[in-house]
Amino acid sequence: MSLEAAFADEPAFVPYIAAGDPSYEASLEYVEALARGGADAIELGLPFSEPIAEGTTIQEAIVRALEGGMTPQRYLEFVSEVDADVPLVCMTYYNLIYQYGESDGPRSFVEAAAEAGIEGFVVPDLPAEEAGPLRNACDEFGLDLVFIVAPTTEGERLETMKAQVSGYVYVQARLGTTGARDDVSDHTERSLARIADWDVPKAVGFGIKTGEHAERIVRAGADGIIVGSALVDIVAEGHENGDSTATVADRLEEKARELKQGALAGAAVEQ
Amino acid sequence: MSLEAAFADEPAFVPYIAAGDPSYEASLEYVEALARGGADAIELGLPFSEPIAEGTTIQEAIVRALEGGMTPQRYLEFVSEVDADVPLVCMTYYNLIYQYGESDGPRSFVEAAAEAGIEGFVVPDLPAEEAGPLRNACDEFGLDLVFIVAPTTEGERLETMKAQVSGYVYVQARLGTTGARDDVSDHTERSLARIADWDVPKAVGFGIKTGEHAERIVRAGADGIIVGSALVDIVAEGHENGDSTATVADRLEEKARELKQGALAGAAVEQ
Amino acid sequence: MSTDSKFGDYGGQYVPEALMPAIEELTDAYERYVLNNEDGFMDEFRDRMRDFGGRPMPLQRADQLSARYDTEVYLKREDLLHGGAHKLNNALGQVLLAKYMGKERIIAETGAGQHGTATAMAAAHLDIPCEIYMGETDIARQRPNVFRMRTNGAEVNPVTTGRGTLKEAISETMRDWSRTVENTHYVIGSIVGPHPFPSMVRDFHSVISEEARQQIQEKTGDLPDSVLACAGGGSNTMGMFHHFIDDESVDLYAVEAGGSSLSVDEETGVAPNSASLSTGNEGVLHGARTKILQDSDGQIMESHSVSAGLDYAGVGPELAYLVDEGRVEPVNVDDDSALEAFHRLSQDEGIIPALETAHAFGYLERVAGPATEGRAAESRDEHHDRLGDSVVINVSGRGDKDLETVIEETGNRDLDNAPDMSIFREIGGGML
Amino acid sequence: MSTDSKFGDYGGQYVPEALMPAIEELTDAYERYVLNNEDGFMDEFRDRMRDFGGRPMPLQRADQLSARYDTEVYLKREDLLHGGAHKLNNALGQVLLAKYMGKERIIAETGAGQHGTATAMAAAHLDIPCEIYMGETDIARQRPNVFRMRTNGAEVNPVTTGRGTLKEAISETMRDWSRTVENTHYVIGSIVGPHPFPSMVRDFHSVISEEARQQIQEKTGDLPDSVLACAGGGSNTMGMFHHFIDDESVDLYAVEAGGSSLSVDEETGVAPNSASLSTGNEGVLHGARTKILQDSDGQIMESHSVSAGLDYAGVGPELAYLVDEGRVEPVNVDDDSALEAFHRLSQDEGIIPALETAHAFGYLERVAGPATEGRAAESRDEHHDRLGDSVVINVSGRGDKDLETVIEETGNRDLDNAPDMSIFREIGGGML
Ligand SMILES: Cc1ncc(COP(=O)(O)O)c(C=O)c1O
Ligand SMILES: Cc1ncc(COP(=O)(O)O)c(C=O)c1O
Repeated sequence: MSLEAAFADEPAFVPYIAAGDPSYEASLEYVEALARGGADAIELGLPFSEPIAEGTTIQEAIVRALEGGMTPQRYLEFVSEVDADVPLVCMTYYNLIYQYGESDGPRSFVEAAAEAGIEGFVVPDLPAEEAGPLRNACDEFGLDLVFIVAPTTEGERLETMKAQVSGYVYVQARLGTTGARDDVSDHTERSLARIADWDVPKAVGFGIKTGEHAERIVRAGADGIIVGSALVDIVAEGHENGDSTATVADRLEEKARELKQGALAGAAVEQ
Repeated sequence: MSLEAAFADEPAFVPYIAAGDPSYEASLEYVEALARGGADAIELGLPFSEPIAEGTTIQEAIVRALEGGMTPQRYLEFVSEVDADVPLVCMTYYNLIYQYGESDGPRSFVEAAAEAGIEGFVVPDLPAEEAGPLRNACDEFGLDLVFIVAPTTEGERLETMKAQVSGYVYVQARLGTTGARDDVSDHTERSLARIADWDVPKAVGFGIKTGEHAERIVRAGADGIIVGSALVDIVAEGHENGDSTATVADRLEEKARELKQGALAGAAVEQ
Repeated sequence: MSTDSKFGDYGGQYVPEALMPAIEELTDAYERYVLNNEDGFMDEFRDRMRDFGGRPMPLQRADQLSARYDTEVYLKREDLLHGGAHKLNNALGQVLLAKYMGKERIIAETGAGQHGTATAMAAAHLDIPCEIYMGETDIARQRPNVFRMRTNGAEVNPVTTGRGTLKEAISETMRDWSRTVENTHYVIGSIVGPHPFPSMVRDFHSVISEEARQQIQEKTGDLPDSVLACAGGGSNTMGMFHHFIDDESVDLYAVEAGGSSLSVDEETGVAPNSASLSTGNEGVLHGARTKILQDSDGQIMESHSVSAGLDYAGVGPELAYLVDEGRVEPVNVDDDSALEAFHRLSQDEGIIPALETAHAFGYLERVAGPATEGRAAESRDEHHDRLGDSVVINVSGRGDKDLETVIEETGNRDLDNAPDMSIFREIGGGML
Repeated sequence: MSTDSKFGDYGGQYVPEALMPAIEELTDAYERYVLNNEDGFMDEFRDRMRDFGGRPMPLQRADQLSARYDTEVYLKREDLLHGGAHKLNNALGQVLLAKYMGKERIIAETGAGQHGTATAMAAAHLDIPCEIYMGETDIARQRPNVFRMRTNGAEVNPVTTGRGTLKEAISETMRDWSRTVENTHYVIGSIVGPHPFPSMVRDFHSVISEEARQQIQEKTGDLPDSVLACAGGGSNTMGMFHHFIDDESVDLYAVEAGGSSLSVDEETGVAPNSASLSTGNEGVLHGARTKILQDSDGQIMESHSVSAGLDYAGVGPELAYLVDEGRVEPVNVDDDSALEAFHRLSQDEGIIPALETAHAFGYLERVAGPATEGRAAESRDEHHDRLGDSVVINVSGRGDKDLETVIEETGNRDLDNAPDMSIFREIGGGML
């Protein structure tokens, strides 16, 4: 299924999780649990040692994954092992994409990712101005390239992104790094207005924690919601408490269901 | 007995000891022991808190005396209590002489010292150029003012001293501060030659430790010998070992005898 | 983004989207105030660097080293700058710029604490609140600098993620900035990070070579044959090189930390050195494409050096470019030689250098020093070819901050010229 | 001995006879080289102070303090001199003079270690062996400075007599000198001791006021209304005052250490202060007649101050004279106010001062600061009468050396403006 298709019928629920957190096997089960819970696509983090765009929650997930032995090569194996019928988006930092393979540049990694079953990329430290080579490689192998629009993104920069974006656009709901918050920003509506004429689905992320948040975001006009820290929190807590993988997987599935239902509710009221 | 008279008949032996080291009573006995041992005059230290001209040995004696409660007032009492028929020379630093009594200046102290029985002064940090007021006070009360001639004293400075000195002249046998040494400096002869025409007795000090040293110094032309550290060492050792005052006094008397005999021997050969 | 943001392929602006507006605003301010002296910004900067910082710094002939190496050795004395290192040139420049931009809050990262200290001083001087992010491991081992920052009124925010060192502090500061871009300026500590930082930080430090180039000509009537500076991120380095770049007769040496070894341990992801110019390769770190220490996957390695200020896995993109162009020669000096050079400069010239700085002097010894057991002396001709007849070397900072490290590290090694420190064993007390 | 050796009745040469020739030789050298620039001595001195020391030091307007005190406050930045205090002016001058005199060895005393450090640096720079006498108590509590001296190649001789502090170190150095006068020069650390030291040390430091007098006129077009400096022995003080002495419109304030109290304890012979100008009386100490802290017998008292460099029972004879003449006003500031001023200058101006220096700023706060519980604010007029419209204050040194003391002493007190230091309790580490 293509990325855009994931948003076609109803508001999409797009969870984020770091591959390998806290172990290869556990996170494989978590991905599948999220799919069972209703994920329409999954942003699967490939951990990088300097995740400058992440909040503490996801940063710590990345540390756990790296300590668990996750590497780009293992990640690709992981992706091909995932047993779930949802598109997978690779979320990582540019240096890992750039270094992969014999010669410098993104092409080798994109090729390998496409082969493993990745449908698209989100690269938070790659601005649209520098994205040319990655965009080309994605085009070559039929992958999407998602960009993040921040509340502060304006003018020429918006145009540059619009020209290159595909799959969906990741609308950052507030300033700051990732991390679950208790409030839902009122930036959302304004952010969506600025990109109303883009012809890709608009997924809103940053700080969504509950079904009710999800509902409000969708009601504000989002085509989908992206949820990371609220899920990673569950993984972290399970890890700290020594809970079994199955227990944690169940909690994730349940949380996913809550979020997906919230999103659906948002759409229902709107109609 | 006047100071000059102490040198009249034979080479004089002039010991130094700090009043109050390690206690008032003990040092009173030590002074008397030295007299019994043959001292012709005694330089009696009035302890000052910053004895910049002393070596470690005498500096530590001064610290002991200060800790034992010695003050200028107690010193004068001490002097009047000494039961020995030898002239006493007050060796101290100028600040104590200067501060004594109601009004600044040396007169009050000189008057009180004369009354207590002091015959003269040695003030190592008072150069002849600054000695006017003290010289005047000494004249007024009939006391002597001894100066120290160093191996390096020359020219005009020698003349200034010559004009003011009385009692005896303290010939410093070598550079450095006080302290017993194993060798006898060959500066002695040259130093004595430079002041050959002075009409006061020449007492040589700094580093004399044994009867044999004393003998050689006298043979080199000295009218007397001054011995400090070698005696203070005996006091210090006795103090550290907890020896009785009487024991220490006996040792001092014996050492005094050795030194006096050495001086006499030097004179005997010379004749 | 203008093409000026690049040095060849190096540089650029690899940052989260949320930071881009701040980066653009900063680029604009940089062009207006720094490049075009709008509102007299550069005049005020120079006045304050003179009165508060103590500029100009002297260029001093090193009498003993000149004799030892049979070449004229001149020292550019950045160690005399307020705070004790070149760092203030940049910190004061950026804090002042933040005020011109109407920002109300300063944040910065620090590793060894030198940049944090300089930033805290500049912020106090210009009366603007300041928070410094510092890894908790670094806080524990750099307490004097933590105290200096606190004393200057800065908040010190301990960073507890990861190993609690510089890398984590940078990430944490970027995180703060992306939440607070609207009222906050991030004072980055070297010629690293996204454009315009590498160019702007270099410009603030370029006064070093501006002065030195004039001073050496006044003193010798000529340009030097070579110029040396240590390189961590490379800010003192580019400051010292900038105005000599066009002087083709002048050789430029960037001296990196060779650490304990130049080889890397892929297994543990540790490089026991910080020699990214000599041994690193192209990649993207902390907002810029540059030479970095990374494993074959592209994960950033932990670097190591006895000198905390050189202990960084990246380097400024401009230096990476100049090395590729052949204009700057990257060399390196290991921990032992740096410590030896620390003691040599202290004893022979009466200047206790920062351990960072000592690396530059270690290189001088290596190419021009007398023979040792491990190394034959260069012949006179060879070394004169290498260094020439006159050498300018940047004393980027003073070593007061390194006393404890040096006592400890000297004790662990067998250095020919280490002073006898038994007095510290004989007599008790607070240090060590 | 020329009458120049006296300041009124103060000064002179109260030294053991064995030292007189050295003193005379030195007097002769002082007159030839320093006063008459024979063989270009003063030219070389000034060149080296520029290149090695970093002179001139800036005169900086203190923006925040000027606002706080409603008067123009200018800082003379001796803290930027190599070594971190004014001390090098004198140390380099004397070590250079020793070389001109053909001496082969340098000795000096030190208390807090600042003078010893400066002397060790100067001796290394001029390649002459150096030994520093330091009390063993001081060695234990000033380890960073001991390390700096050792690092510069100086021998540090622990003095074990008495309490093992500055007084004993001076006596021990004089003892060494009287044994070794022929080849050794004794670099005394302040404007104390026998003539020619007080005049000579003042002359080496007078560059401070020479520069400041010109700088303030360049900046304001006028002379300042008052000049402030802390006073221990008084070398930074006379350096700061010298060229203003003839300017009758300029008020001169010497700020002494008030310690914990101005009253003295005759019983124990302890003065819990170091305010010899304010509370001492005439006497003879360490070779000169001057104002000293002594008991009624004339025994020298132990002085006390939170700042080791002011902790001395005497003061330079020239200052004693100028106070008697009414030209210099002696004032004092206690330990608490000095610590408060330390934190204020650090926070408000980004300059961490030496604790000695902080005393001078404490006085500024007292006469011109806002009201506190214990003290009513001066009315504007009164304080303008007192300080005038422009004040120059000497920042005699930087406070890096005092970090441990300040952490400890701040912890013992209840200061309004002390930064929260809980970060030091939360996180372990070497300091404290
Ligand atoms: C004295 C000194 N020199 C050099 C450096 C290295 O930084 P850069 O390479 O940016 O000059 C540091 C960093 O802390 C430093 O403190
Ligand atoms: C920074 C500083 N200021 C002042 C003093 C006091 O000395 P003086 O009164 O001789 O200037 C010292 C002495 O160590 C010092 O280090």
